[in-house]
Amino acid sequence: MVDLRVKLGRMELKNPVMTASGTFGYGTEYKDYVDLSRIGGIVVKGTTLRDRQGNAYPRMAETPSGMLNAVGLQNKGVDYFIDSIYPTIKNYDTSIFVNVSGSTIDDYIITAEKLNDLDKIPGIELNISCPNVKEGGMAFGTSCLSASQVVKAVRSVYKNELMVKLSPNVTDISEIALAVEAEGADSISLINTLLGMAINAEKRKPLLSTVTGGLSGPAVKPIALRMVWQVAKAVKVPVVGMGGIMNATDAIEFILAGASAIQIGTANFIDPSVSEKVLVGIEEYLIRHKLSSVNELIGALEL
Amino acid sequence: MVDLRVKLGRMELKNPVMTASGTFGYGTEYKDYVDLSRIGGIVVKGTTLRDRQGNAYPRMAETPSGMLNAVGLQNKGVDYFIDSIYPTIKNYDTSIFVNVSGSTIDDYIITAEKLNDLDKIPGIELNISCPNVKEGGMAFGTSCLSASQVVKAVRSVYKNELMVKLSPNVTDISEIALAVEAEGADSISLINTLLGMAINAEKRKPLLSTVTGGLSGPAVKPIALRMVWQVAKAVKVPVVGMGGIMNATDAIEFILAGASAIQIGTANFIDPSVSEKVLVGIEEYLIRHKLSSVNELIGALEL
Amino acid sequence: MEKYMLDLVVKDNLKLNDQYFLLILSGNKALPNMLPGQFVEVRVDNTPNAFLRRPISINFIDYQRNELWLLIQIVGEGTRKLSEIKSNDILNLLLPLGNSFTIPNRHNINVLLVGGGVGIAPLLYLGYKLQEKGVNCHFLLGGRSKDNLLQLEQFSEYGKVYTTTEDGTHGEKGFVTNHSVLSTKFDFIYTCGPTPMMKAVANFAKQNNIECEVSLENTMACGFGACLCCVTDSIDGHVCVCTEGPVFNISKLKW
Amino acid sequence: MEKYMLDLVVKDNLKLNDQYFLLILSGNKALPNMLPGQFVEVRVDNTPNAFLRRPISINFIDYQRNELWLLIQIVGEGTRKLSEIKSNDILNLLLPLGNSFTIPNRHNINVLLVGGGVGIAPLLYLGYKLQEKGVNCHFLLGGRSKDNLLQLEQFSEYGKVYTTTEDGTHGEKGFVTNHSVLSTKFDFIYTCGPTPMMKAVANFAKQNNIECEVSLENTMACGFGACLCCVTDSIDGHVCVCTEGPVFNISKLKW
Ligand SMILES: Cc1cc2nc3c(=O)[nH]c(=O)nc-3n(C[C@H](O)[C@H](O)[C@H](O)COP(=O)(O)OP(=O)(O)OC[C@H]3O[C@@H](n4cnc5c(N)ncnc54)[C@H](O)[C@@H]3O)c2cc1C
Ligand SMILES: Cc1cc2nc3c(=O)[nH]c(=O)nc-3n(C[C@H](O)[C@H](O)[C@H](O)COP(=O)(O)OP(=O)(O)OC[C@H]3O[C@@H](n4cnc5c(N)ncnc54)[C@H](O)[C@@H]3O)c2cc1C
Ligand SMILES: Cc1cc2nc3c(=O)[nH]c(=O)nc-3n(C[C@H](O)[C@H](O)[C@H](O)COP(=O)(O)O)c2cc1C
Ligand SMILES: Cc1cc2nc3c(=O)[nH]c(=O)nc-3n(C[C@H](O)[C@H](O)[C@H](O)COP(=O)(O)O)c2cc1C
Ligand code: FES
Ligand code: FES
Repeated sequence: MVDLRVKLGRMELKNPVMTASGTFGYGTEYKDYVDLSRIGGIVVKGTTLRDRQGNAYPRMAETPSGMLNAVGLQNKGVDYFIDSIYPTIKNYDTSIFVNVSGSTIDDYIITAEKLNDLDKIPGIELNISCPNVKEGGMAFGTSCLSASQVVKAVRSVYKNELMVKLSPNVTDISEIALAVEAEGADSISLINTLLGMAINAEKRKPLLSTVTGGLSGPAVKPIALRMVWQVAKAVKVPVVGMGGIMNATDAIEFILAGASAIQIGTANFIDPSVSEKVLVGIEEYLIRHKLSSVNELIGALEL
Repeated sequence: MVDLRVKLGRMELKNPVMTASGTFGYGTEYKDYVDLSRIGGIVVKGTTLRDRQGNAYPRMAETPSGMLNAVGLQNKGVDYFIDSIYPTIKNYDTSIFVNVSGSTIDDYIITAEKLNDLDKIPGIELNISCPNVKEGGMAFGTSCLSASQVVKAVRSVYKNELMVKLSPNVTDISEIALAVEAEGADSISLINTLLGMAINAEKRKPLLSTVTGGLSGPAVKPIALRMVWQVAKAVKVPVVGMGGIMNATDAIEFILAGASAIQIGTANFIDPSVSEKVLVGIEEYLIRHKLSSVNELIGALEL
Repeated sequence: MEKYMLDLVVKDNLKLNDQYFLLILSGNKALPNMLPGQFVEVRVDNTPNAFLRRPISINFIDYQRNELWLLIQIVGEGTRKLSEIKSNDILNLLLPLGNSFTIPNRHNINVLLVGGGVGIAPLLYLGYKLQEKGVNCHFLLGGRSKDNLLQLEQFSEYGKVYTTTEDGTHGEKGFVTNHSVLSTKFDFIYTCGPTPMMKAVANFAKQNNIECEVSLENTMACGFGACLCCVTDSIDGHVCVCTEGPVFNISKLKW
Repeated sequence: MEKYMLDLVVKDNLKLNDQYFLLILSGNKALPNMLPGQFVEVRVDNTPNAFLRRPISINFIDYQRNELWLLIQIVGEGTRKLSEIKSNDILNLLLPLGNSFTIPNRHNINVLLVGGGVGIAPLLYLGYKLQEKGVNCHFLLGGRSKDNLLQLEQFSEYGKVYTTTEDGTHGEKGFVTNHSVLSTKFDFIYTCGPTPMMKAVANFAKQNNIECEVSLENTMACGFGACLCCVTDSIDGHVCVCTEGPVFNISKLKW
């Protein structure tokens, strides 16, 4: 048997396959398609202090090997999550992370604080990289200063695993990674979506109500892989890689580039059972390559 | 008949369809496949002061809806271009631009100066965005200060059309665009390739000798389109858009987003006659939409 | 209802005309229970130009033959690829998705089913289910020209069929909302088709105080509530068309 | 030589075994002149996993039947898709690309053509052209097992055929470089196959002072000199395999 457990800052995942925020609902949406207890970790939907309606329709456009979304963090707020959703999902046999977003630093602090005492939430993923909101979001993740400030503030109140999710829309991602590591991030996840745009040429109109949106899917994989590689070289904390993972081979590429765990996003829409298949594929790879633990693969790229 | 002519800073192109540097050789490579005189403009291969061997093989990796390259500006230097190549191409009935790159500001200055007096070279495209060289290249294009410096220096010696080609690997591309406009760029072209990476999971090795390379092709189109839109809103000089254009519809999207002309890169490899097809498609679109000039489409996106 | 990801076999691909085709799918096992108004998400293989699945309404289910019918209009790459599919090919589907039309629990009432273009797709199975319940169906089907009127024979098995075409090549000339049958008294209206048509029908229903359900076709990335891309603005705020819909009582919409 | 982008018709797709197939292509017009060692760039349609064209050697040209043959090994998505192509399908090709093998202008000399795996592909047409010139061809073909030895009958029409297999299922057991025929005196060696094999053959040629040409298979983005992705390190620095090659005299390489 191969050992699939990986260390993630203060905690351990039973395997490196996670699902990405905003693409896996609260897990519940997938329970007919996949055995949730097989998944290493689930990052639930972006959660904010207060209820958000998100952006106007249309929020989605298909692009070559990818898609744009402009959901804009639609959610019912952290209190609703705690009162009405948490009780229904807390017994899933997997690690559940809450993806936290805010328009101000105070938003982040209060939201994180409220999640502190949920037994079955071992950590939060701090989203300083959402490209689809007018205030906050990505703005925090595109300068070292603001990234440091928000991480520092949240770290001072949040005591469990603090994963910080970076934006790829920056000149130098290692710089931001180092800044958030210095302020106490336990792990770093990347990439969030790349800011993109799509146009209907016949109608001469943007395809998204917000004009621009976030690009995800295989199209972004080469960029994501490069950034994961750069960040993993730069920081000491574990890195969680994502961006365009469609199958086990893609996942292994991210692990080789230095990711301790991976997240699957858009691929879930096309094959809602993909996370289990990726897990099986990683196991098979380890056996075929005569490795006893997935840890032997982390950062094992030969240069 | 529709009017396809577009203004580009100090000059005019007979139509907005150009071919992108590094993907169209010196035009000659394509003459069996396409009527070069139909093309609005050809940007020849990245040219440097001295002969460059480029990077080691392998230099290419296929990716979802795109490719990575790590050519590294292989070329025989500007003198060889002037003495041996220019005479063979100068009578092509199209506007020929030389893409100029350098490791130091002096390299750029000297190279540009040497090109000043070539009658049939109406302009240069200043490449401050090549991700595949160790020194210079993209480094110049990722900060406002260095971008300004190199444009200012070249502007002081180069008297014809100065097109500056921006790197997409930045946090805020409008900022860089404004900086180079302020220093006298006549037009701005974008995007160059996005820094990416590919791995052979079975062999646990990078697919490129340089580990990272430049991503191009349809995968990057949404990002390119967004950046062209942002830059066109920010600057007054004409913008030349590119990134993943495969057909006339793609080209029209860039023009709607604000590009006065477009460049076709990677698509030439798959269909070496694509530039002519794009031109025909634009003409057909104009006729179908009852427009008499392509200028009516530039930036005509309805928000 | 439990959702499945199934590989179904193409029993037949019937070309109805240049624009429309009907896929008859079947499986080794009995098809799961599906309701009128629900839809499936089809994976489109063998093309670089259809990354996401395509949502398609359940046109009909023949439980005896274990057949699922999809009526599809070619509008782009994905539907074009599907139109080329051959007998014995395999199609991967997520199903059944979404809510469903309400089947009234009174019988012998008069209901109107208004379909435009390929929007007629979900109305066939709905008509079958309504007739089964003893409801009197009146199908009002509209299209640009007679080529856009489909499955008229099948519809006529479940009720009376009225048609309109914009060019007058079949039925009354004009739009569905001008058809003379609208002077009849109806107890319930169902509609699916282009948004302007559905809005006009909804308007008619409101003015005449008739309960009315519409089926929306918002673009979707997942089809099962995970991406939040398919929202419509309802009186309860943004709600997902793929889970809270595609069928909405017009009283819930901000139309 | 003028280059073309052509739509050719698939006359036949012959499955040779699980790994190999032979495409027989033809066109409405007479095929242009092509030389042995040249290659084509095939566009692979109907898959999201083959963005670029695939370079494939010219296996044979039958000008009388106006046929172009491509011998292909399935190694990934692109070649798998091509293996599924059917008679009467259309394939888009760029051709003819690259330089070619040197045909010696002395006849009655002994030449050796060493092929490994699918690397035998360009040697068939080369053998035909050499025999036409009155050159004595000796084909030394190697593979892992007899399944990797292809077109032996065709080769035997143009010269003597020798084989090796690593598992001894055909010909001499071992590698081509250990075959007994190498004790013969040859005036020229041509080789195409896996790089380690070609390097061993090149080494043998050097040691025995025999002129030798190898055909390289570097990965390519364009195939016609535009992208500079396919370079090999030669005594003249980086040169493009697609234009200065694929055939190189070993004296030009830094092997
Ligand atoms: C719940 C639901 C049920 C549906 N049922 C059916 C059905 O039974 N039969 C059928 O033929 N179609 C149905 N559709 C529409 C169908 O999903 C689209 O036509 C299809 O996805 C288009 O794919 P394509 O690749 O061919 O076109 P694309 O290339 O994706 O698009 C072509 C053009 O059609 C437009 N378009 C694409 N999807 C939609 C949409 N959902 N609404 C409006 N415009 C769109 C695009 O903007 C574009 O202009 C349904 C849609 C939904 C959401
Ligand atoms: C000039 C030239 C002539 C060729 N002639 C033939 C021929 O006649 N018949 C034939 O079957 N093949 C030939 N090849 C090789 C052929 O081009 C590749 O096998 C093909 O492109 C692989 O495509 P794919 O999508 O099936 O595999 P991919 O999915 O692209 O790759 C599958 C695996 O094969 C490896 N691979 C792909 N291309 C190459 C390559 N060029 N060299 C080494 N490894 C590679 C990849 O790294 C990967 O591990 C030739 C190549 C060149 C450059
Ligand atoms: C529809 C959609 C909604 C998303 N919502 C969120 C979100 O709420 N919070 C977040 O951090 N990332 C969000 N993301 C980004 C994904 O978590 C992930 O970072 C990105 O999609 C790249 O991975 P992928 O290519 O595997 O999808 C969203 C992505 C999509 C496609
Ligand atoms: C093989 C290759 C070589 C390139 N070389 C250069 C170059 O020398 N100078 C330059 O400015 N851009 C170079 N580029 C970038 C292209 O000009 C273009 O900016 C980019 O590929 C995006 O356009 P596309 O998606 O249409 O290819 C190169 C791109 C490719 C694929
Ligand atoms: S389509 Fe994804 S939530 Fe409705
Ligand atoms: S493959 Fe493009 S130059 Fe050789």
